[in-house]
Amino acid sequence: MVMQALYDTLKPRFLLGEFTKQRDDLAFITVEAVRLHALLRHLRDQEGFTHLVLLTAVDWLEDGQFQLTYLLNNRAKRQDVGLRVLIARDNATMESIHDLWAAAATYQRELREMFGIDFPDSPRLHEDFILEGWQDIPPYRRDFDTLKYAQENYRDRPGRETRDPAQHMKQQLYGED
Amino acid sequence: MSIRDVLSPFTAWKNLFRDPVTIADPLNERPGAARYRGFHKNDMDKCIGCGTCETICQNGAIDMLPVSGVPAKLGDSGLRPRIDYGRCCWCALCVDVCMTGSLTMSNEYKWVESNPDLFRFTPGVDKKHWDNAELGYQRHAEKHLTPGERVEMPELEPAARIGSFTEIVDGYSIEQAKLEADRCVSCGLCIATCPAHMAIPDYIKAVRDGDYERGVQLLYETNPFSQVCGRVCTHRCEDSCAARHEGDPIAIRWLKRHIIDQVPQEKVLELIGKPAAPTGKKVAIIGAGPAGLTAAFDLARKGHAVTVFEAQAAAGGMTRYGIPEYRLPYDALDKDIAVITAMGVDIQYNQRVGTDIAMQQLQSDYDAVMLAIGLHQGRSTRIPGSDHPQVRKAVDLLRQITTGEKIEAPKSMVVIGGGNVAMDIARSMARLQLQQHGEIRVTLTALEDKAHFLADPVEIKESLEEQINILDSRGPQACVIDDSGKLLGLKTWKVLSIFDAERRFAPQYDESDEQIHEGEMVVEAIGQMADVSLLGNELTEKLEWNRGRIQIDSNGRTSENWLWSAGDCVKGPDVINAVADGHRVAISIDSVFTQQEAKS
Amino acid sequence: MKEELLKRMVKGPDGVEFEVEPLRDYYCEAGPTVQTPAYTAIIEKLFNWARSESIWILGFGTGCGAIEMRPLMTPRFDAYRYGIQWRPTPRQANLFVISGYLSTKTLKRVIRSYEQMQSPKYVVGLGSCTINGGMYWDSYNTIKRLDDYLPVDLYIAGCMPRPEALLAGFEDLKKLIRAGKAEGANQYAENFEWYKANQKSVIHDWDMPDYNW
Amino acid sequence: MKIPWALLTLFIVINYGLLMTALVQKIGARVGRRHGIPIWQNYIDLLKNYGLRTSITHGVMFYLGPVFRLSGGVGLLLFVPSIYGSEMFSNFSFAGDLILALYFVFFGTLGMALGAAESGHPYAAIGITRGLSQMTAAELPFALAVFAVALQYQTLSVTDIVAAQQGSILNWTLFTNPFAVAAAMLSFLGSMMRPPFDVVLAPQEVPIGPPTEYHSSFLALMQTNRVLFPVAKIVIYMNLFFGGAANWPVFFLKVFLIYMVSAFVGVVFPRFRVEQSIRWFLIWAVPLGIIAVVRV
Amino acid sequence: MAYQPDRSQYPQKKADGTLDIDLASGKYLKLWQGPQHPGITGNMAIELTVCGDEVVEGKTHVGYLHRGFEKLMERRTFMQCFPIVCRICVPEPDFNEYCYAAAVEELAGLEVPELAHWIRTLILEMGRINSYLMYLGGQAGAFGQGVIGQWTTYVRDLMLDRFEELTGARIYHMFIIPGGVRDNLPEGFAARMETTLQEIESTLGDVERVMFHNAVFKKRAVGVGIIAPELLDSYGITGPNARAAGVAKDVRKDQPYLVYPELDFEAVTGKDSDIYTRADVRRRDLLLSIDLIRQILVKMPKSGAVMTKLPNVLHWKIPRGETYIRGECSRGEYGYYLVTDGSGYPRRVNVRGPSYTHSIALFERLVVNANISDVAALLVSLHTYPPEIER
Repeated sequence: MVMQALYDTLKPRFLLGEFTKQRDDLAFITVEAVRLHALLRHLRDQEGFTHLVLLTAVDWLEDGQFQLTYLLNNRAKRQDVGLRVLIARDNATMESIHDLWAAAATYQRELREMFGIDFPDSPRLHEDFILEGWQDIPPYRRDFDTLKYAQENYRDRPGRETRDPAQHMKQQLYGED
Repeated sequence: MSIRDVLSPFTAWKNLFRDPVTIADPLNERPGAARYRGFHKNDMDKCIGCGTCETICQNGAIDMLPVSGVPAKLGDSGLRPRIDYGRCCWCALCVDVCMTGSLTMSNEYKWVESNPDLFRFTPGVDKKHWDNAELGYQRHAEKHLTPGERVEMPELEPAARIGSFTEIVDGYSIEQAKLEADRCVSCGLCIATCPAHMAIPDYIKAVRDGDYERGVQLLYETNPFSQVCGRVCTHRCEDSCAARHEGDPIAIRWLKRHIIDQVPQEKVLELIGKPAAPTGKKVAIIGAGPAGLTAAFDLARKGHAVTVFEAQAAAGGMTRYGIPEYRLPYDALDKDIAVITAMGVDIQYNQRVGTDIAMQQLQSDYDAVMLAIGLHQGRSTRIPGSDHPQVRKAVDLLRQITTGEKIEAPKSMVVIGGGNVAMDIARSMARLQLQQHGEIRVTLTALEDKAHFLADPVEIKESLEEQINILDSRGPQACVIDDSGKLLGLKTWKVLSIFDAERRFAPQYDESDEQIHEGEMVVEAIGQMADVSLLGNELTEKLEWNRGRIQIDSNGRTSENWLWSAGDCVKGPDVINAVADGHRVAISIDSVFTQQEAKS
Repeated sequence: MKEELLKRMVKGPDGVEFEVEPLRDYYCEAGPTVQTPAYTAIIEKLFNWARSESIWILGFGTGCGAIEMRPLMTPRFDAYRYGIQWRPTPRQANLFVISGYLSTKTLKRVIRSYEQMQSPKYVVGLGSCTINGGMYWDSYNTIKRLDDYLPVDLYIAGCMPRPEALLAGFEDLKKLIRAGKAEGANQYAENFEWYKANQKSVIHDWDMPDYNW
Repeated sequence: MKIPWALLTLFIVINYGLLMTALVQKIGARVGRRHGIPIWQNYIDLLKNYGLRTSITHGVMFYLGPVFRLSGGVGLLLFVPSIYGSEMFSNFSFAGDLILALYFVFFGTLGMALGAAESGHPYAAIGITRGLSQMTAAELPFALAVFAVALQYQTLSVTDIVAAQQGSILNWTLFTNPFAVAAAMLSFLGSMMRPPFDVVLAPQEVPIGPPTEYHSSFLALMQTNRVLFPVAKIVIYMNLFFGGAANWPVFFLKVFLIYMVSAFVGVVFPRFRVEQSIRWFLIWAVPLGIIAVVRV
Repeated sequence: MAYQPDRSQYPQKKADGTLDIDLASGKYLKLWQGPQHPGITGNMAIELTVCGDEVVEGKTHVGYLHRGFEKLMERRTFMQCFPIVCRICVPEPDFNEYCYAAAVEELAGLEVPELAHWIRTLILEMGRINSYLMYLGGQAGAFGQGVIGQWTTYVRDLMLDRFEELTGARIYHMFIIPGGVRDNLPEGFAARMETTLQEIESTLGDVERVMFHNAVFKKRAVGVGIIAPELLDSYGITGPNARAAGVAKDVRKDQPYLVYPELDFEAVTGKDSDIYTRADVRRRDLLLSIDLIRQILVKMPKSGAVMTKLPNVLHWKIPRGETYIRGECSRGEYGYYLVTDGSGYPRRVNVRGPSYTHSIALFERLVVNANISDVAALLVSLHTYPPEIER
């Protein structure tokens, strides 16, 4: 209920999108990318959401979009709010928030490496973070096939084979294939 | 900094005077805990090779491989899991999901090798020193990862159904069907068991996904009698279902029916599509039963001109004339047949080959002839008095019920036989008794004991619910007829054994245990045979025979190269077998045609 | 290649400019050689016994399995009493315990550390991951077969192997060493080209010399 | 005729050192509630390291480092009498041997510095700078104590100093000049490479300092020195402060007990940072040394 | 007379905020600690630029343990993800199991039996004890006091025995399964647990005497590595690192989960926010966990179902949704962000390990101007477990 009230107050000012109540203490709100920074600042400074819990991305490949999720926590009121920002998947770029939370720079480094999302001006953004000498498309994107990559790059130990029970039975019992 | 901070650390030296806590012999002193997830064990007798462990293993650590000495048989694929310890993470999901509880873990955990290829082994087959370990991880007593109980099929209460021939079973709702389909582990043990090799796991998946149109397509790939088989199939697939071992088998038959129930007839026709362009080949099929019509359907779709000759006034064969309406309503059957005729199959009713049209003529007029005449003659017990007019054959009675002839139900009656036909006639007559006399007095005597009844357990359960008096291990000895020639009942002896040491039919009786079962009518339901008189003497002489049935090769072709035969008349009674036969013959005929084309 | 590894001119603290070529200047240029037993059989036997009874493990926890090394070296299992100790530097270590999966990034460091160890040296692979990829068989960042990249003397099954299993493995390793069968270093030298090719095929930014000793 | 006896001393001391250090390790392990290495483990390690097949060199000084270090140890041992009153085991002691001994204490470390620097490893470089600075700070109170003792007994001959302490246990410098002994013992703690003064080796910081690059027979040489050098050093302490030893059993016992002092402190404390330990020596040990000198 | 280093040689800041470090000048030394380095907690590396004994710049390098869990989970079914999640954090794997299971249960709408909640809490507290014991050994070890590690590893091993009899494994327990837990407590578990707890308490007494009342330890740890309270929000600091700064940030109290509302406790805090205080907060938190375990064993129901009925896990689909589940692990706030799209596989899983912010952004800030000797201890005092950073 409290979350709903917060949403209703902020909605006209920040033109908020869809509101999803997940639990009493957790709700997700869709926000336009251009309004995010102001909203985050407002939530941090005015509403007590001082703790950036995490920043991550979801690849909606079918829709051609990345969803960035900024999860904030208000410890005093025991509430969490997740801000969903949908940005275009091609040449994905987003405003950096390292000026609001120093720790965000690390998240943004990871997102650049794992999803290929650019955060201009974020510190040390283009240094290798987790990977080293990665040449393929960013691995957390949905169109990257990890199994295929593993099979092409790392040899399996030979000698493995398996049979499908149904096929094997047909063959054994009826001589069919 | 206080003096305490300087001195207090020296208290550590007290340990100098305590014994070390080191384990003296860590290699031998430390067996794994009772629940320890150590190396795998597999009980070869329990394992059915369903491969569910392989499916759930997120590491791709399990391969299903054939093992010498374990042949494939119904309900056991003959494969056994081989585990790659270069992949395993000892999460024991394979143990938790195992359908039979055969796969377990020991509490052994030490295994060192120089050669990494040795870390693949088949538990239970490759002998390991932990095979007999008593401790180790077992599945929790309540099986959690797959539901074990079947979704109850809604059906009429005995009181409501006994009065009429209304269909008993309602069919699943979509919710129920989804829940039931969810239980399937898609192992595919059922596929080989099904004579028609229906793609059972795939169409169950279609139910799960709610994609009924794909379901119908899958059904028609292997079986044009979905309405029929969805109701009265002998469902041997369910006997080999992996879920059977720790709960109820999946209700495969009901799910099949559910699929066809969900799709309207027109949509079904649309999904099947149009037959191929005419090839100019003509095929005659004798008998419009499941075997004949299946072949007709397949051949018609390939573009051959098919004519079916049916002696009765309606198509369906035994499914219509042998199965009571409360199990298989006629309109359901008609739907199946309508799909088949929509493919361009021409069914000539009331055309008895041999009488109305000669066999030789078919041979000369058509490029191929298929004989699928079914088993429509009842066998007799040949006991004294069995020639009495009130001693009837079950198949004849059932046919009369279907055709709508008026039957005087006797006040009391005895049925001889323990198969499905016996149950069918007993239950049908019970309904008539109730309608005509207001009470049921049917006694059923079977040679077999309860544990070995040939009839479907559901049939027996429902018969009992419908007040049929079922007596097991009773051997019929004579029909008791009084001096006035009136049938009084049946005399039976207690059966001691049915087969001799060589498994030949040679019943032994306890003559002291004699009973007389009261009945104004005795119905023999001990088996059927084919009426092959239509062949004529010349053809009968030319054909090769095998124990009273026409000899056919694996494709259903007889020794005469223009004549094929299929269904009950060559394989014994079973709908799904007949369907499978029909497919086989259709393929064979079609390939012969193709060869002929190629030659010319 | 990283900037600091490129050939370049640098200016020293004293103001003199000079050229450095790190990969040539700082590293050895000779390939590995097969080291045959140098002494008579009886001395070699004595040395093998000493090698087997004094196993120094390199303190490099490459993966999960490293967590079971701590109980091993502490009171409960006290591997010291079996002549097993740990060393913080590869120069002094004889045994490299690859404790599970290796990401390509770690593999690079592992190769360097391994090559800096002195012969005879031994490698023990812990758990499924070193045998055939383990639970990371479909990961884009971990190798599957350790023996493609380094000669491995022993594998211990488990995910991860318990300290007791490790001790059992070390006992087996001692037997191998005593029997003179733990010649991984020579195997590495003999098939050096093959190992290097395998290593370079998965380490995409190969910015180190081929010879790291 | 001295050389065979000196070699015998060396042989006895090395063997004793191998066993005693293992024993002290075992005692330390007991505080950690375990058994620890077998008592003969040091022999096996030594044998193994000599038996390794390959070794890498970083230059001439890298070779010479361990050699210098060992010669420092051997020299220290051989220029100080081991057994008081024994002609055979008085080694090459002479009138001014105390000065020479002080020089040898430092000699090994300097050699090590050259070798470690040659190895090119940054940790070795950091380790050796730490080592030298700490060593300097730790030697200062020792030098003061030695100075005090020399003043007290008016001689620079170790043999004479031992002789002066004979007769009664109360004649030991320990009781005649406790401040000098205290200063020297604090310095002793600092020179034994045990906590709280082991920042030189500190595996968690600069693994493992100067010997980082050493291996195979180089390491074996250093191991030999590591069992020899402390014993040699303790012999000086024993001779200067604890009445020397008149026979081998007393020698073994006293060396062991003095060695145990460092273990007794070392097992239970963490280590100081280098500037903390330097300050500690300056604040606690040096004033004691000065008092000792002043009192004499 | 505090030591004042000579800062005249220090590098200047460039226009973009980075330091102008010219290595060739010989003023600075680049030092790598790790990944093969005993002072590093696990397999990670720190790249230090030092000027004399003092660090002018430090960079954390991670990724040596990256296996791509979040990617791998996208191609595993919901049940297949269950064995893999615990591998994300080796020393305290149970939080992964709990957070993942709770997230799946929430999105799938499953109710977990009461008893399972109690057993889950028990396991999480047992895991916390293990984690803290490892930390205490590590913290003392980083200062060169090896004996503490010997003791704590021994009692941790006793706790692993309890884990083994309860869950069937020592390290990767794989016991908190979506839907509940795998089994009830074994017979006589509470009594054996009590013996273990007493042994741990007695060892902790020794640890207090030898490690905390230790002049040298205090000299090294007091006043070193101070986290200013105003950094907490900016750097996402949680857990004991925050509590040592005087902020009672504890998810168990702030947003209680499982059966914590029924347990009687207060969050442990300190005030000086240096290495010593952080170690002390963890030691007292450990004692709290012992107390909580005693409470749990008394208050929990003795029998009942441990798992709810699951659908067939081989093709388990969960409707579209997203959620975040958090718990208070020994290092701070541990959380799982799970997104489902109606298929049989998670759309996205994101793991929030507390070390992610502690050991990168925060550490890189704290390490500047630290003495080389203190780097390892500082890193340990933030309680870093690298695998949860890179996953």
